[in-house]
This record gives sequence, structure tokens and C-alpha cells, in this order.
Amino acid sequence: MTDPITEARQRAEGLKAAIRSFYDGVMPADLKRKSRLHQVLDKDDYVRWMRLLNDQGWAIGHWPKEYGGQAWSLLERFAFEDQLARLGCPWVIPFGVKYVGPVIYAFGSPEQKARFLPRIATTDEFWAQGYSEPGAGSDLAGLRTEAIRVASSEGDHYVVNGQKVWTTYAQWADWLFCLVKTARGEQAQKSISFLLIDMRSPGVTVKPIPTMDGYHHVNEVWLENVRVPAENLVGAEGEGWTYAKYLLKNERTAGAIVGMAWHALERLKSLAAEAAPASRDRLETRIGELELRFMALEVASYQAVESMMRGTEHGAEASLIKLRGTELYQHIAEAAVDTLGLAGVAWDAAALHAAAPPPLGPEDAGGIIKDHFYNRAATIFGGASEIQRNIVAKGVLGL
Amino acid sequence: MTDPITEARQRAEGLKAAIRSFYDGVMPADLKRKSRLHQVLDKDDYVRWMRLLNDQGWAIGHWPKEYGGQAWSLLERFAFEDQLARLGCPWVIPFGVKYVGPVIYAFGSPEQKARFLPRIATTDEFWAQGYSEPGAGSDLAGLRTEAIRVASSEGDHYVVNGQKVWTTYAQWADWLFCLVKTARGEQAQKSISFLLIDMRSPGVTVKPIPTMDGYHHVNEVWLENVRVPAENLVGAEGEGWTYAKYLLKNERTAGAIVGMAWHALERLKSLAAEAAPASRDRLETRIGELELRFMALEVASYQAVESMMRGTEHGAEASLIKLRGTELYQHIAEAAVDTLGLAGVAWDAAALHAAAPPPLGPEDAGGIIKDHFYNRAATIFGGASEIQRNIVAKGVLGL
Amino acid sequence: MNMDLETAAMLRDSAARYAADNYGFLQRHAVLREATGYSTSAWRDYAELGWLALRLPEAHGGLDADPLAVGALMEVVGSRLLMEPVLASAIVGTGLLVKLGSDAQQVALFPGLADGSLRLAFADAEPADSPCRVRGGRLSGRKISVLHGDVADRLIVSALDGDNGGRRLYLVDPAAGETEITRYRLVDGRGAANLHFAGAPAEPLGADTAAVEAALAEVLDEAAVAACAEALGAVRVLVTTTCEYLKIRKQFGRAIGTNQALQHRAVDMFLLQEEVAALTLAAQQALGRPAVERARVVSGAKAYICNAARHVANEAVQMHGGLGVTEELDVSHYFRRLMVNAALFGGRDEHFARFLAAGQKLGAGGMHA
Amino acid sequence: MNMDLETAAMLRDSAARYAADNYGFLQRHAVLREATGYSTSAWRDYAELGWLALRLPEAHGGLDADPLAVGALMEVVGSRLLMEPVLASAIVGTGLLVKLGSDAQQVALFPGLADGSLRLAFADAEPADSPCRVRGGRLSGRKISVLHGDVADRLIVSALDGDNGGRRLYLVDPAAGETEITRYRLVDGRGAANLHFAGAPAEPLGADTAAVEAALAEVLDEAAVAACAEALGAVRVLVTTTCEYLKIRKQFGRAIGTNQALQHRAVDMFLLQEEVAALTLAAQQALGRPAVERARVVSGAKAYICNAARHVANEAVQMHGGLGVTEELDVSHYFRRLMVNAALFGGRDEHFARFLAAGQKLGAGGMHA
Repeated sequence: MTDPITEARQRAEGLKAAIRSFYDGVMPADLKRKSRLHQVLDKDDYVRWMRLLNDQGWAIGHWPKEYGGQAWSLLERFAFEDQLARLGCPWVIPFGVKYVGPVIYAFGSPEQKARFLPRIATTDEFWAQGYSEPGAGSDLAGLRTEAIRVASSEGDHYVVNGQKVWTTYAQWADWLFCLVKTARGEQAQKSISFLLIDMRSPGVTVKPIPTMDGYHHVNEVWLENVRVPAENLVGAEGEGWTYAKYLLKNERTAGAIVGMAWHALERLKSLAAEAAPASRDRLETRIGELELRFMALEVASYQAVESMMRGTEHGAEASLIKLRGTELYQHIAEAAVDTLGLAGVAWDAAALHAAAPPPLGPEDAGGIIKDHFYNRAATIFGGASEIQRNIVAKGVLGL
Repeated sequence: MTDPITEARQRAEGLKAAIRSFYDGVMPADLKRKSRLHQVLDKDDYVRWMRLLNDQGWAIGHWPKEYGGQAWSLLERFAFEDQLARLGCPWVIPFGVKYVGPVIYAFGSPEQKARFLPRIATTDEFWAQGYSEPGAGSDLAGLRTEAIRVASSEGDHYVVNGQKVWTTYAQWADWLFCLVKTARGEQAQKSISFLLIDMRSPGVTVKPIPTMDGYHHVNEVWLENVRVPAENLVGAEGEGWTYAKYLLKNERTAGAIVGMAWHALERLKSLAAEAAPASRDRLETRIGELELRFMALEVASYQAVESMMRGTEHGAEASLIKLRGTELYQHIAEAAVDTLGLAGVAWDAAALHAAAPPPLGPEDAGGIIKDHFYNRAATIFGGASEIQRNIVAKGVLGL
Repeated sequence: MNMDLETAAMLRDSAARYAADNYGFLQRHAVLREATGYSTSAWRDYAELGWLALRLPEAHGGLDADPLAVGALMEVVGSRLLMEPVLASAIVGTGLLVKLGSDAQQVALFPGLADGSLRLAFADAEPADSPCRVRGGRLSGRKISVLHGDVADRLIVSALDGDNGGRRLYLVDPAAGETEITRYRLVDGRGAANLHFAGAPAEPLGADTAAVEAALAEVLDEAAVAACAEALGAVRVLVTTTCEYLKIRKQFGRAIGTNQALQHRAVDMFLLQEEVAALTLAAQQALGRPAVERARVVSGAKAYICNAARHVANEAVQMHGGLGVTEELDVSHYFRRLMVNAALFGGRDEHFARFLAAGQKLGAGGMHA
Repeated sequence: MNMDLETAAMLRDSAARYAADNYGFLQRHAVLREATGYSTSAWRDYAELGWLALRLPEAHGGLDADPLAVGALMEVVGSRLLMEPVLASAIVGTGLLVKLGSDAQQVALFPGLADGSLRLAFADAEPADSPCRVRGGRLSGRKISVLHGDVADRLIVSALDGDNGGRRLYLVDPAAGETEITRYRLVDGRGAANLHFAGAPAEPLGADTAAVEAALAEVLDEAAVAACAEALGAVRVLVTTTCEYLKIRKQFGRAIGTNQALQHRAVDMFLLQEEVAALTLAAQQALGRPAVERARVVSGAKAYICNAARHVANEAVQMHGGLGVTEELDVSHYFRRLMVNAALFGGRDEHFARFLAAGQKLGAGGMHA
């Protein structure tokens, strides 16, 4: 008799091996190169990537079998993201397969499941997430986007007004899953509902927010008298907070940061190997310290995932991985910038596109810098480091 | 025409040179050795030391000329403490000459000045400070020691009841200057008075607080129905807070931490020179980082002192010196402990006394460890690091 | 070795119960005043509880415990700051004897180890100017900072083999003469000694230099990992104690734990605790792996834990304010124990260097490619 | 050089006033879109304000300003993120010409420097595989990351003297042919270039190798110190801006600045700011001291300030939350400028190594015994 953890470990190892052969044998060279060099990926690249994963059965590997998934354990989910990131693969866009998909299969109507789940799996429809609002980043109680239910002859609908912010890839999205207020004056948590909004609806405006990495990731999404059919409400009115928490639980097991840190460390070591001999000693110590922190992150993360599977978690596991992972990743990036020296401050915009001219300096310098800027936000988005510490202080330490 | 700062600089340089010749020519060898090795100094050692300083005119160099001082500028005061500490001299016991002396000459009665000041200068009387109370370390509003004024035929007196804590060298003290409550229910700041208490009064009990360096520095002082003549009240009743703040201002310009850090760095460098060649490289970098932090502390401190003299201070100067100085000093001590390796965890108690047997390891290891323990409290006493940061946040940054 | 989480957990629970009942803070204060530097009655209890047979082979009535079980015990040792020579004698000394002892040596010494009548100490560090050397069965030279060397019944001493060359281990009976012992305490109160051998009778331990080197490396890694577990026990107590103190200590009218700055620092202590736990477990698991990989994980863990434990100890003292440096509060005792813990069986710099070197040997992909 | 605090303060005030009126955040956004990477009209203003003559000798109508005055200007450059080639041309390029230029070169070039019609860039870093070399007055090789090399009218290029040996400086007119210029922007938006010389006419600057080495060391130290002052200007703005934001931004119903954790972190930013200020002043004063002492203080300051500025920039971004990484808020612009600032004229590791080396040369007592 094998215990579930041992079995999950074996399956995770198998999955990792399969990913490595996929990377060697199936993954197109242009996608590999773009991703490895942190070049700019466009929507087509991402859709292609997500479909490649789906072809392997991996895009929705964590879904239950009845919805086409493989019912992965937490450990497999974690190992999947970790292994892809170690190889320097593109981001596994989570909004469909990881965030809204599970909410729909867990709480959606049969019609919603039939309508949305297949196209999420294949990325035939691209999703975005409408959570944050100006002035209500981490504080959902401050949510102001309102949805008012109106009865009409063609069936009920909601009229939605408000503004979402930091909406990643809203410019590509077909659908937005959205937290809205469906009741006033009530206790914040009981007034929030979970609505699916067609981005082509009249009244939806997407406005880019330029960020310092120079590319277009995040947006403001303005919702002005947007008419949303009542059947696009997930579950019950006022239960949005419950679904959001469920979704957050899925967000928690993010192995990507471990793999990303590993990949960045390997890149840093290659850069260091070319550094002037005089500075190599000190660099070696600095890299060694980062590697040691990586080892701590890695063993703590995998043990945390196993604790969650055993049900022996203390509740701070996700925060630990997020805090340590993002901070380590940023420090690796800083070491890479320092190692590049003067080549690390050239904004090699041309090198960030597939048909690139010769780079100004080392081949991957442009991507390292762009990534450094992009990931400066890693300790801010998805629950800022300060929020993570607040959560642990209150929820785990009882302070 | 020389500006006052330039002149003060020249005088400070002169003072430092004079201290160096004093150290080379006048300072007794046994005191030098005890102090350099961080051995245990007893009361006689300290009294002898303070009188040596007074013989040079330095113990009260910062007092106005009319009370026998030299009216040192802030810069000279700072340089004085800095230079002594760099040479590894004993602590300049501040309770008399630095703390209570100035309060007495600024706010005391002519009788008090005549009675106390000369014996403070010569350390004929040894003073201790009665500020902290259990549960009221940094929070003077929590002060509970009460002094009730009673009229009698022999003149008025106060009856004092309460407990002081962390009272350094109370076991040696002839006098205690003490904050007491002379009124109830009133606004905290208006109810505090500044009283001078003869330690030989009936009802005064001194109880040592053993600390982890193994020596007797701090005490609890219990005051039970202690009768204090009314003429030992300094200034006016209810003005104790004003005097305490004045005293604190004198405490602010503490150059000793700069000199102590310098001295500890030099000691660390000697230790490192004997370390195994394999670890010397990494040690060199670590020491270099500490030296760089020292340089920052040193230039920031001296510029802060000059700002105070110019009246252009922002108010955070004292906190900066305290925070940076104590944290650096502790980190230097940790590096020394690490450099000593196994020799750094032997509790060489015998080596801490003048008539010491051969040390267990390097000659100064015992003292380094003892000092490490003693100065673990440097970020706690005299305004903990947390309190310093609160002060700057509120008082300077307006947060 | 079969890693067995459940057996380890049971041992941890029973040891913790024993220590809670018999080794409270005040009881320990009494132990600190004993001439031996530890409690002889507790030591007898340990023998009865089977702790001293943990590392002995089953064939000799021992438990042949895996690193998880050893770690479980060491966690309790760290959490209650037990003063007895568990690590020095029952783990390191016994481990060397198990791996290197001849049948005769094992038959002669195992019973005493199991019943606690025989205490071992391992003497390794020496001053550069007086290396230890054995010629014709006689040992000369100096050893320093020998943990529990003040009370050991037998010493295991590393020395140059002056007859055949190479580094070997030797069994020395300090009572057999020609051994001068300078006894003292470490900063955490445990006994130690500097030793001066002037031709002390020395009996070789282990068949040859190669066997000694291999066994020594393994046992020293076991010792380092046991020290990690001890640190974990102490760190857990400091984190818990500090969080409790933050809840009860009031300043300016409210609990100081309501201050966000202290909350965040407490969280950082807790995160370090979790990393110490994770690395300890990883290092225990690594003890069975090939030498370079074992070195990478064990030394990485020890180096990281030295620093993490120092940070936790510093923060625990700092947040307890003045009380944190007093003898009356346990915090300062954990502070000192962790200081010794960090220096024993390889300090942070030594292990970090070994971690780096092992990484280079493992090559670019490391263990995790 | 006579250090004059008052003159410096006056210059700082007047420059700050000019920049406040003419170089606000929106005005700068327009400058960022200019093809030159800087504002030609602002550049003309600087000439009129005398900034471009600051470093010129009085005999040539210049101000012969001391390091305090140069620093005062650079502080304003940093506090408003001015994009023009003040540092590259008016300080470094001009400094080299003042120290090394022949009478003829000075007479020919000073007027253009003063009126802004002539912009210099200093080309020093080169790829290891294409070092620059001059033979028979012709320069070959590559240079990289030349600040404002995209617009410079004259380049000062370090190269091996292929005729006489040793390292020299040369004046090159990029318009005179045989110079290929790859123009690009640095991450802070300022222009830069990689240069490829294929026999470009090159005119020696400086009498001999020894004179060049000495002058170059001095001017590079001046440049490093000017960069420190620029960092100080930027750091001050970030600290002030962050404190303001903490007061106005509300979360969970109250200003986030009421959270003690953020307060303490803001204090640490402020302490770093004060240390940056103190080290900058110390480094300015050290420029007049003997070479080793100068190296110790200047490199120490630059190394410390690189790290301090990075910490302040990171914290400023972090405390501004998502806004901190947007183009719309100035914080991210300061972040990028400080990144460039740290890399120019010697990065943190290079200066730290020089700080160490100088310390060893100064010996045990250092400067402060």
C-alpha cells in the first residue's frame, strides 16, 4: 500500500519528466527563444502556448476528471508550474484555467459549465480578472462597482457601473469575471456577487496603464451602464465573496515562483561565468547566498504543499512561498543587473522582439532588464508583501 | 575671522591629541589593560578613572566655566567621548557629570549647587539614575513612584514610595536622582518632579538584576517610605518632565558609540589576521562592509553634531547616531564571535579579572564575549531602537 | 535507514512530556549550579527512557534509530535546553563507535553507553601550534573546546598517526594519566574542556585512514543535522514565547503586539522557524544520499540555520526589552544556547564554504534540474 | 579649491527654482519624447544660467566651481531628473579638457562648452574583444554604453597608444568619418551609444601617459562624487514623496502611514537619505586629499550610496503599491534613474573593491586614528 503523498510524489516526478521531453521535443523553437530571452509575447503566442499545454492535457490537469481534467494533486499542480518555469517557459495564463474555470465548475449552473468550460480549456475565449478597483487594492470592502438587477421582457439583466484597475491583458480578453456590489449598505461580504461580463458589451472601455517595463500588461476597465444578462451571475447573489475566497485558494499553490527563481539563478550563473575574474570571487559568494535562500524556499515550499495535502497546514504556507519567492526573485534580478554593469542599463527595446537586430550587449541582457522591471511588482500584486505579513500575524500568530 | 564651527573643529582636534598623549603617558597600565580586555572594572577602578579625567579638566569639560568646566562645544564633547572609546578606555560614567550635574547647575538652588557640584566633579559622590519603572520603560506616563510632601517641625520633607528598575550601578551609588509623582490624577507631564535621594536613607533597598554577561550592572531600587528633605527637590514641583528633557538633550550627543565601534573594528581586524587563510577572503569582505558602515556612521555623526551647532538640525540626529551606532556595534561583535569560532563560546570567566590565569583561547576572547552580551542591550536601553524609530516617524516625518 | 515520521513523532511527544515534567526553567536553574554542568539524575532517566540506546545497533539492544528519530529527540533537547551530553556522547561518540569500533571495543563499551555509565566526548579542534600526534600508542598534543570533555569517561581524539601517516581516531581514557584537563563552562552553561596530552595511552579506533575519513564525515554530518534539530527546538520556543509576550506586555495603554512593526517582525521570525524546520527535515533526509549531495544539503541547512537562529534569538531578546537580557527570563538562555549551537560541528562560514564547494561539484544543473 | 558652503547653497536654490518652473513632471514627459533624448531649449537655458561654465577656469570666463557647487547643481539634476548632458559634458568632458587640454584645444573648445553649442561625451568602457587603439592618428576599436554618445559633438576616447605604448585619451569628431554610432536609450530615457571606430581621426589629449592617468583618476572621482550628489537629489524626493503618500493614501479606512511597520520603514529610508547626504559631502571634501585617502572616501561613498539608493527606490515603489511601477507616477522614473546612476562611473562592486584596497594601503590606523 502506497500512501497518497508517496504516490503524488511519484506522479509529480513523472509529470516533470514528461514536461522536459515536451520541452525538448514538442515546444516550437521560436516560442522557446522568445520566452527564454524574456522577449515580448503577443496574444497569439500565448494562445498558441496555452493550446500546446492543453494538447498535452496539462492546461486543465488540475480540473476534476468529469470536466476533462486529470484531478491533479496539489503536489502535481505545484510541480507542473515549477518545472515549466525552470525551463524558462512562458507564463501559464491563469485567468481562465486556474481562476474562473474552477469557480464555474464548482458553483456555476449547468448552462454556464457547458457554455464556458470547453472554451476555457482550449483558450478559445480569453479571460481577464476584475477584482481590484482604484482605492481598493487589498481592501475588498472598498469595492464600488455596482450591478443593479433590472427585470425586462427578454429576461432579467444587471446594469453594471464602475471601474476596475490593474486588469492584466484586458486588451485581449473576451470575458471578464468580475466582483460587483449587488446590494447597498449591507455588510460588505454579503453584498458582493460574481458576474461574468462579455468584454464586447457596449459600455466596456479598456485603457492601458503604461508600466515601467515599457509593455502593455495592465489596464483600467471602465464599465458604464454595461448590460449583463442575469444568467451570467455565478451561483447566488451576495455569495461572491465565498467564490472569490475559493478562487484565492486555487491561486495559493503557485509553484511558478520557485521555478522562476531557479531559472533566474541559472541565468545569473552564466552571466557570472563571463564576469571579470577580479569580481568573480565576491560574485560567487553573493550567488551562493542566493542559492542557499533558493534551497530554503524550495524545501519549505514542497514541504508546505505536502502539509496542505496532509491537512496539517498552519495557514501561512502560501504567504511563505509568496514572500520568500518574490523577494528572492527580485534579489536575483538585482544581482543580474549588477553583474551586467553598464550593459545592464541599456534599454535594448529592439532586442525584445522576435525579429531582433544584434543585441547591444549580452544576448539576454534586454530581457533580464525588462523582467527586472516587470517583477518589481511581484511583491505588490496578488497580495502585497505587507498584506501577506498582516495575514500571517493575525491568522496564524494571533497578533 | 574664524567661524565657530572651524574653531570648534580645531579645538576638538587639539583635545583628541591631548587625550592620546594622556593615554600614552598618564593612564595607568593596569587600567589600560583591564579596559582593553573588557575585564570587569570595580567601583574603585571607575572612581580612579573619573578622577584621572577630572585631573585633566575633562570630566566636566562640558560644564560652563563658572562651575569649573571649559564650556566645550558639542563637537568637543562628541570628540572627547569618541576619542576615549577609540583608545579602548573605560566608560565615562555619566550619571553625575553628564546627567545630574547639568540639571543642578541649570535648575538647582544655590545651596544645591554648592552642596553637589564639586563632589560630582571629583566623583566624591557616586550617582545613579532613577527613571525606569517596571512596566514603564519608555512610557514615562506610566510612572508610579509617589512622593508625598509632609510638613514637619524640622522642615518639610517628601515620603517616597515606589520601585525603580534597570538602575545602573545603584549598588555603588551615594545618591539617586529620581523622577517621582508629586500629584495625582493630573496630566502626567505636570505631575512629575525631580528629586535627589540619599541612597543611605532608611527604606532604600537595592536588589541586583543578574544579566547574561554574568556581572552586576543593573538593579531594582525599592523605595519604601523614604524620607527626603524638601530641599532636595530640584526646581519646582511638577517641572520634573522639563528637567528630564533637558537631561535627555545632554544624553543625545553620545560620541562613545562611534569610538566603541571603531575600537571593536580594530579588534576584529586583528582577530581576522590570525584566521585560517581559507576563510580570510570572505572575512575581509564582511569586515569591509562593516568598515563602510562605520564610515557612514562617522561622517553622519560628525555632520549631525555640526548641524546641531549651526541650529540646522532636523531632529533625528540623535536617533540616527543611536540606531546606526548600536546596530553596527552589535554586528561587529557578531563578526568577532564568528571569527573566534569555537573559542568564541567558551565562558572564560577567570580571564575577566585582573589577576587572570592564562586565557583559554585568544587573550581578548573572554572580553569580546562578555562585551557582546553586555551590548546586546545597547539597542534596548537608553531609548530602544523601536522608540527611536517612533520618535523620528512622528517628530521628523510627521507620520 | 528507513525514515519513519510516525516513530519520530511518538518519540518527540514522549520526550517532550518527560522534559516538561522534569526539566522546567527552575529545575534547569538548579542543574546549572551542579558541578558536572548537567543533571546526573536526568541522565539516568534518559538511559531508562532509551534515549542513550537510540543510536546503538539493534543487535546490541539498541534502537538503530533513523535521523528523524534522532532529530525528534534533539528538538526536545533544544526546546528545553537540556544540559546533558546527549549530542556529544549518545549521538556523536556513539555514532563513531558504531561505525568504527572493533567487535571487542563495541562489546566493551556499548553496555555502558546504553545505561549511561559511560560518557564519551569527541575531541577534534586543536590549536595550530600543538597538533595531536600518536606514536607507539602514545598521544601528544592539545585539543580545545571539547564539549563535555570535563566529565567524559572516554575521549575519542583525532590525531596524526605518527607511525603510519594519515589522520586517525583514538580512544583515550582521561583517567589513565598523561592527560591534563582544563575544565570550564561554555556560554550556555554546559561543561567543556581544553586537553593537553603528554603521552597518554591511545587505542586506535577504525581499521584504516580511509575508513576513518568516511565514517567521520558521515558522523559529523549527522552531528550537524542533530544540531539543526536542536536549533529548531529552541527557535520554536523563542517564536512562541515572543508572540505570547507581544500579546501580554502593555505599553502606552495597549499590548505591544498591536504594533504592526512588531507584528511584521514576528512574522519574519515565524517564517524563519518554518524554514529551519524544512531545512532540518531536508538535511535529515539527505544523510542517506551520496556524499556530495549530502554535503550540499547538510551544510546549506547548517549555514542557513545558524543565521536564521541568530536572527530569531536577537529579535526575541529585542522584543522582550530589558527582560530579554536577564538571567531570570529563559530568552537569554536560548540566546546563549543558540550561540553555542552555531559554533559546534562547523560554524556558518565553514558550512557555507562547503555548501558552495559541493554546488560546484554538482555542476550547473544541481540536484533539482 | 576653496570649499564654499554658501555659494553652493545659493546655486542649489537658484537651480531648484529654475527646474521647478521649467522642468516639472509633465514638461519632462515631453522631453522624454524628444529625438535627442533631452531638451535643447533647457540646454540653452543652462548655458545662460552659467551651469555649463561652472567647471571652466576663471581665466576663460568660467566659474572654476568647487565640488560643493558642482554637487549643488547635481543634486538639482537628480531631484528633477534633468535629462541634459550636464554630467557627461559640462562636468566630466569639461573636466578632462581643463586638466589635459593644450592651450590650443582649450581656446578652440571652451567657448562652445560655455555656450552649449559643443557637447562632449566620454567613451571609456569597451568590450574585451575589441579594445580601442590609435596608430598614426587613427583610432580603431569599440566603445559601449557611452552616455550621450548619441548626440555628442566631440568624443573623448580612452585608447592604447599604438605608437608609443600606454593608455591615452583622444579627441574624436564623430562627424569626421570612420565612426559608426549605434544610438539607443538607457533605461532612464537618456541617450547613449555604442561606437565602432574604423580608423577615425584622433587627436591626443594630454601631454603623456602619466599626466593622463593622474588627471583621469581625478576626473573620474569627480564624476563619481557628482553621481553621488545626483543620487542624493533623487533620494530626497523619493523619501519626501513616499512620506506624503503614506499620509494621504487610505486603506481599511485610515491613512496607511498610521501603520507602524510602514512608519519604521520610512524612518529607515530617511536615515539612509541622511547618510547619503553625509557621505556625499565627505566625498566632496575628500576630492582635495591625497590619492589613497580620496579613493577610500570617494569609493566608499559611491558603493554605500549605490546600495542605499537602491533600497530607498525599492521601498518607494513598494509603498506606493501598484502605482509605483507605472509610467504615470514619478516614482518609477526615479527608480530607473537611480539604476543608471549606480552603474555609471563605477558600480557598487567596483567601488567597494577600491574602498577595500585603499583601506589596506592606509594601514591599520586608517584615516581616523
